[in-house]
Amino acid sequence: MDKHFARTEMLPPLAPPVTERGVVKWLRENLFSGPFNTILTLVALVVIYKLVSAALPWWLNSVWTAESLSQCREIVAATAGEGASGACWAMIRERWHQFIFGFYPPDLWWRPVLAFGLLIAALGPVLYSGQKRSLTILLGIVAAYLVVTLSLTGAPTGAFVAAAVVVVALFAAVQVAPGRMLLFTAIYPALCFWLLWGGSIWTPVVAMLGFVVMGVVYMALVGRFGPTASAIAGVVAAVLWWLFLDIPITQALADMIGGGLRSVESDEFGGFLLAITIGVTAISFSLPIGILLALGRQSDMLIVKTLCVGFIEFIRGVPLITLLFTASLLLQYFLPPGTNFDIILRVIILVTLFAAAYLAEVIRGGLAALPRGQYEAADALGLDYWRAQRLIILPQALKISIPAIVSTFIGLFKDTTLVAFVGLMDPLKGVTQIVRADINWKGIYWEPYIFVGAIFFVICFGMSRYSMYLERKLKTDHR
Amino acid sequence: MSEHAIDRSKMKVSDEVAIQISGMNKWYGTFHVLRDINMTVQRGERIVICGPSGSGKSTLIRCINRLEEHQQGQIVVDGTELTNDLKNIDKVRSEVGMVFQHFNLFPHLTILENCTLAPIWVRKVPKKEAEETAMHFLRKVKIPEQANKYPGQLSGGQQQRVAIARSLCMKPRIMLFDEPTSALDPEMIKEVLDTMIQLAEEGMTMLCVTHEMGFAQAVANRVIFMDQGQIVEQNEPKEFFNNPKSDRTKLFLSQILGH
Amino acid sequence: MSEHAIDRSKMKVSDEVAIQISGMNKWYGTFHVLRDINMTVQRGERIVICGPSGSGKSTLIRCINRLEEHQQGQIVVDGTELTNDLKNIDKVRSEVGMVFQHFNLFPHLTILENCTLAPIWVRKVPKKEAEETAMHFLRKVKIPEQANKYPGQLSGGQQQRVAIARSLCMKPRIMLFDEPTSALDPEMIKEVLDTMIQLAEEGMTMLCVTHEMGFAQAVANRVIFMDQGQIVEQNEPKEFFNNPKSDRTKLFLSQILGH
Amino acid sequence: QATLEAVKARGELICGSNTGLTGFGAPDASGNWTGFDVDLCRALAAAIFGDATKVRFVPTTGETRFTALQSGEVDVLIRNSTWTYSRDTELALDFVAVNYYDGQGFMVKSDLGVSSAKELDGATVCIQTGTTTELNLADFFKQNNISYQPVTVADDSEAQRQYLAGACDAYTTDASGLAASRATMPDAANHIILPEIISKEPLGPVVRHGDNNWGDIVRWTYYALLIAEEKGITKANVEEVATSTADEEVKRLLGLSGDMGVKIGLDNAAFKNAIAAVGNYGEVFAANIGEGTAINLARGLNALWTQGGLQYAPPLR
Amino acid sequence: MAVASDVPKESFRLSMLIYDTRYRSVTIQVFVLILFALFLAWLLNNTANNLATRGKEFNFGFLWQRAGYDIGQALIPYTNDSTHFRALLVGLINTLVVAIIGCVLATVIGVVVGVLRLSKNWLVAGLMTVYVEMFRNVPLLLWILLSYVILSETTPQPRDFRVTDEMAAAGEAPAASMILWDSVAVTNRGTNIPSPLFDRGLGSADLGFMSVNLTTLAYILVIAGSVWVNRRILASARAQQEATGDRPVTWWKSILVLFGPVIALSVALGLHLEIPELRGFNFQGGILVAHSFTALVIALALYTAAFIAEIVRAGILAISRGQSEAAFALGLRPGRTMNLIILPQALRVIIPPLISQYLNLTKNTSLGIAVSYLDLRGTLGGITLNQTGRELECMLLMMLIYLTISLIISALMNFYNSTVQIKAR
Ligand SMILES: Nc1ncnc2c1ncn2[C@@H]1O[C@H](COP(=O)(O)OP(=O)(O)OP(=O)(O)O)[C@@H](O)[C@H]1O
Ligand SMILES: Nc1ncnc2c1ncn2[C@@H]1O[C@H](COP(=O)(O)OP(=O)(O)OP(=O)(O)O)[C@@H](O)[C@H]1O
Ligand SMILES: [Mg+2]
Ligand SMILES: [Mg+2]
Repeated sequence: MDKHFARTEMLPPLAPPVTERGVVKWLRENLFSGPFNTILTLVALVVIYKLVSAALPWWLNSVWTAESLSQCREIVAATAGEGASGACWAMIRERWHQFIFGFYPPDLWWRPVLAFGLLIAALGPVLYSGQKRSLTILLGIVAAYLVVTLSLTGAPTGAFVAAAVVVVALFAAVQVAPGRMLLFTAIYPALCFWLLWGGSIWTPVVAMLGFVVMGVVYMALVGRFGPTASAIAGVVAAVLWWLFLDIPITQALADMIGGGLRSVESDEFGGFLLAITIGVTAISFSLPIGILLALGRQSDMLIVKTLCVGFIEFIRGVPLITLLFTASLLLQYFLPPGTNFDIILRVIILVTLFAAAYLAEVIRGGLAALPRGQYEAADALGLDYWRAQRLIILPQALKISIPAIVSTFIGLFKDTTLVAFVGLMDPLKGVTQIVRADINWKGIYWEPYIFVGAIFFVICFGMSRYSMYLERKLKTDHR
Repeated sequence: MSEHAIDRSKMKVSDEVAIQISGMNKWYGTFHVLRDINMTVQRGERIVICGPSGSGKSTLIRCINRLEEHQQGQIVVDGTELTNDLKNIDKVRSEVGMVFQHFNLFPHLTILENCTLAPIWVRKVPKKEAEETAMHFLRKVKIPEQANKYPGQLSGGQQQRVAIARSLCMKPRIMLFDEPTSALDPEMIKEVLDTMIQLAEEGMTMLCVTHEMGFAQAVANRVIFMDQGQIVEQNEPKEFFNNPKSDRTKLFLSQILGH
Repeated sequence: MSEHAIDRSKMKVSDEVAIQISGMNKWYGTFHVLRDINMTVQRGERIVICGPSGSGKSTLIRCINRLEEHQQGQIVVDGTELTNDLKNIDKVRSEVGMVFQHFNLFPHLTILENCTLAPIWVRKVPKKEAEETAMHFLRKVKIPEQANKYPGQLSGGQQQRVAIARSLCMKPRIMLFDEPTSALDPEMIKEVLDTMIQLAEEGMTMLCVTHEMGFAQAVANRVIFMDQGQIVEQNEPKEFFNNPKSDRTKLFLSQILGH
Repeated sequence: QATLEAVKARGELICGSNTGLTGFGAPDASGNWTGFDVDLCRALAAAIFGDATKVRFVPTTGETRFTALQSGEVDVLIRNSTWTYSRDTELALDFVAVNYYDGQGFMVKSDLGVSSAKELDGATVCIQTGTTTELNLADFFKQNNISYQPVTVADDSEAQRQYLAGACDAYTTDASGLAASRATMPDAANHIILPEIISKEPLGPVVRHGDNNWGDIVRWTYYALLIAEEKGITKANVEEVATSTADEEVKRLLGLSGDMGVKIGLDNAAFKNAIAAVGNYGEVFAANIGEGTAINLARGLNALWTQGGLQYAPPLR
Repeated sequence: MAVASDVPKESFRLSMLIYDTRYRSVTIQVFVLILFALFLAWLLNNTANNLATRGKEFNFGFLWQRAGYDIGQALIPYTNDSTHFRALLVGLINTLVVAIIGCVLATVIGVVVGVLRLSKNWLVAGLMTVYVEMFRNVPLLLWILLSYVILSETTPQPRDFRVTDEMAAAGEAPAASMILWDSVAVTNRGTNIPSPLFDRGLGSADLGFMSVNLTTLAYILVIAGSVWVNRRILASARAQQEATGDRPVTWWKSILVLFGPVIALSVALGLHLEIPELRGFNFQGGILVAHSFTALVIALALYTAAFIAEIVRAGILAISRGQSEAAFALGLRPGRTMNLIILPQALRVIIPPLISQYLNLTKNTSLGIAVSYLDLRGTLGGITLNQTGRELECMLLMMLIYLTISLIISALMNFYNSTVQIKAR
């Protein structure tokens, strides 16, 4: 080609040569590019073959209906020949509800199911603040979920009506003022508590009134004494309310105007219901504590900072299991003589503290990611520390931290299995153990593990994927 | 600069003292960043501060609304001395508006929310009223139609104008500007300067760190030149540019006007 | 462009062939990115490649030192054909220097270490000697005083000059540039172009993807215009700019010189 | 506060139970707890409230059981806990009775060719941790000057799995547990329980130290079941006996004469209710762990004293 | 020009405690401190009251009583006559052993998996993804239980190794055989590995408070010496490279120096292996590694490795493609590029999260409870607590020990981290 060259006719694109096309190329590039890769491929194939050939017959010989393990074994022997092994899923058929609900009364299953559905609705405003479309879709999903699960668990008509009312109200709220949905999120904990444990409606209402008292006291004093002092006064007032007024008022109200759900004791909780209850409660209560700890850790007040760092490092430095043992063995040493409350509650308290320490670190990351300019602009506008935190800093920091909070939650949720060691009925070890204590199922090993493991996988994998999606969305989101 | 001739009718300087700084010194650790600053700003004055990078201009301006603490001397803003007393600080900050180089808008709030936040929470203005005020100022900076967008959706020049509007919503008596145009593309600088000129025309007391000498000549009634933490020279713009006294000023002007 | 007049005395083109590409085709998957490329580069030639975005300029240049693999045709560099033979690839790579758009300096090594790394580990030059060479080239690109800093501490223009020095330390016979100035601020572009002109003056064989038409006119002895993976036109710069033959070239030039 | 009052105020009894031990206490598919220990809890609830369902079971582990009792989390612990000196004294607990006389034994596969525990030199032995078992085991091997390799396991079903898989040569636990395990094995005949019983394991209900009245209630409810067996009173015939009996002790037991129940703060019909709820000791034994059940334990030491066993109730008067 | 009048120096007022920036933080801190002290006092008071009502006292004397139980895996001399304190030490060592081996294994697996996940090989990358997702999304407890069951269900019983006379006569092979040249036996009770024995061991020196095994000491010294010499060799090689450009071949020297002296010492001391042998019920001789240990290590390592793999992958991905391209363009080979360019940069990204994984693993060793591995929790927090009924003392002590371990690990790793970071910038 000479130095002066001008093309008159453009060349059309050509298809690549055979080696660059189709299956051959795919194989060559993805499996056999070079000797090392070929070896890897072969090794991988051998591994897959070994795994499949070891496990496949067992899966293929699965038995779905039997009364006991020995019957399972007989059926396997009859169909697949003597000495063959097979899975005995009949156990799951008979006992699945204990893995899911523990000993929760079957006629009340609709309550946790409803609480769980509303949880998703309550999470909506946190995940999609103010996004009408997403919130509407979410409510649609919740409604569909509730219709299906409520009818599956045989909920009474009242439950359907209540659920419908709540969902429709939320739907209306979303259309009119999406921000208002946060109100539902705020009252959800009380609602959830009431649905799960039942009892008088006044228990959660009066407990929530404590927060109202806190707010009222704060509002009344803030003008005169400034935010810090009035916040403290508010907290003190609320604590006094809970300590001294809560029970008598509840009692009085319950006597005057009854109404409530059948109460369910904590020890009837078990399986995934227990795991989710502990996980969700702990993570939601740990969020405010975690925020305070993170702010404390960022503070330039030495003592406050030291206390926060000390607390965080202590909790993060010891295994969760020792904290659980603390809940079951030591807490009663630390509390006034005679106090004695539910083991689940004690476990939740310790797990909450545990989660709070981890969340504090997560939120600290979010705080650190904010540019200094945001603090300065808030200062320059005359916002005080707490207002600046509440209006400017935390909304942004929390949004950045959502993916990390979700992974903390996943870790926590997996860790709820450890409550088995203090005698609670977690799905993995607790329920499995009582199932195996049944003479019919004594000696069954793999099936409950696989069943529980699969459910854990679905939940955790789903959540981690979702948080990755969220992370990507937040990154590109121009807001 | 601005297309229309600048209207100086309202740009009157009163006798009242807006800012009084005397014998002020500040250190960062052992580094003496501001040295014996003495300065009086009358109400209605428009002062431009210039000087080489690192000379302490930003620090000085940030001391005035106590984003930085000074260690010696006195700063009195609108009759309130800046001491450790939080009440005084709050008072001064609500009198003084500030515009930053990097806008520092709140990205999670809409433009309107950005503007109403401080009036509502600090001045306790009813939301409706705050929104009306905000729209008024947004109209003034010529972007009322963006009120419901988020800062991320605006160009730099628009963002800076929102930042100015946000400050104005607090109805400050003094405005501080810290290089408001230096993070902007050339086309956008003009929009922002126009807004500032408009402010000046309405008689706002302004302290402005900037290297836009055109702006200084057009609206300032005093130019302060700083170097190494000291006020080296101050004068009327005409005198300052045409007849600088100090060698350092001459050097600086030759560099900055050179290209 | 450069302040001093360009010295063309050493910029002679020899008869020796430095790079010979014939009938070369490349696909990304099914996308035919380079189509029937034929090109001969003589030793001492300075070739500028231009063309719209996505036309395959980067791909072409990266094929020459085998950062990308071609699927058809021949590329012979300095008498060595590029095949799958690792030895040939090593040989070619040690003859050919490359400068990237984003500098790609090694952030964990000092400037000096960046420059001596390859000579020491590839050319097996004693460390001392390598450092001397490195300092020589750093002086040439006018930043010997930065030798012990880390890349992160330098401005973009300085980093790109280090990247050029780093390539030169391998004493390459051919230099490839892939838009070396497009990630730089305007003031810095000049520093880098000056360095490149200096290289050209010393007779280095250069292939340069760039949109700096001033540079092309000043030093190139051939401009190649690519579009849709093909060489559409090539000519001497003067002819190319004043008298483009193909319609596409005309369109492209009108766009690029328009502003 | 007295435990009885607390229990009455609460309206139900909280009974510390096992986290699942075949035959002694475990919930079934519908969540109802059944078992030998569980029935005693129910009898107690029946004695206090006249309603055997007013009882809640709190599963406790080896580590948490005594703390749960001490802290008042449970009212009484009925979960095969061995009565030992240090537990009785140092832990401030009271063992009020022995509802099952047990002893630690060994189970081996018959083809191991071992007929005495003393031949187990060098053997691997599976034990559960957190019990008295490991102390007894250590003492036994030391006394006989032979060595062993302990394999500690977390719970009974795990131990059984290990043993069946051959991961240990011998499995040691309370003889009742061994029998229960053996009964559920597919090849029960191939396993033998060695003759040595190396410890005394009196298992019984535990209450907090200091509340003697509560201890009396638990103790005498249990004895009531024993006396019922002695006197031939069963769940089925208790009403009938009540109308027809002439035996003074039976009358006292069933609340027909005297005020036995009232004396300990209960109803006079308390013991009758207990018997009516679960039956007498023999019935409870037979229904849960006795011969004829899958666990198939002989009465052995737990036979009434009249039949050569150790179960002996003091006179109810 | 109007001059502001001098503001008079104000005297101290009470409101300044809240409104003056100088005093405000002090006020708050004092307040917080008082609250904290009150809280602490409340806790201590409750504890004292509770202890009193239960007739217990806070006293660590029980640690010096006879423990009375046996521990299957004791790396320091221990019998059931030893004290509870010694049992604690045995447990602590067991914890540390699991943690250390687990960390090493997890790192190795994690790095390999992380790199393989980036492989162009679709099959391998896919397998690794499945592995990582499986392990990350299922509770660790399940993996521990599963690996324990797998280990004991898929391995042969000791008696399967037995060759009876009849079998010998018939020429039949036993059902199972030892591996690695008949030196290691994997049974369903554990893995029997050979133990080193010395004909001419150096014995041990008694230093009064503790005794030192001289043989071990000799090995430590020799190995330390070899490592030191090897470093000298590498340094001189580097010096030579700097001087002449040519790097001398050192690998054979290194091997010689690293292994020669150790082998020589072994020969001198008459090292031989005691191969486990089937005698009686079990393999005798050698060292028995119990399955509870192996299962715990495997599960911990695999679980943590899944997290480490993600960290490694992210670390490598964080290094832009441009870096390796630039290195290639300079003529560096892929191996060198990895060593000189990619790894030093990736390490900076990888190490901080790696530290927290090591911490997690160490804390997770406490899940050995699921397979009754007698670690610190199993001894001090398990059997000792159970036998003595001293939950307050045992739990506090246990938390204190775990906390100390955690703090030491994070301090060490942070130190290492800071050295890496300083080198880079
Ligand atoms: N937070 C700080 N800590 C320590 N030194 C600081 C701090 N902020 C600024 N400095 C130093 O104080 C000096 C003055 O800084 P200042 O930002 O006021 O300069 P400037 O005149 O605004 O410069 P520029 O034109 O670059 O904005 C500089 O030398 C700077 O390095
Ligand atoms: N690794 C790749 N895989 C698939 N397609 C690619 C890859 N790299 C480049 N391409 C495509 O090949 C075409 C040519 O890319 P190339 O980078 O060579 O263009 P260019 O002329 O250098 O453009 P620019 O001026 O934007 O740098 C483009 O359409 C691009 O999208
Ligand atoms: Mg500045
Ligand atoms: Mg390109």
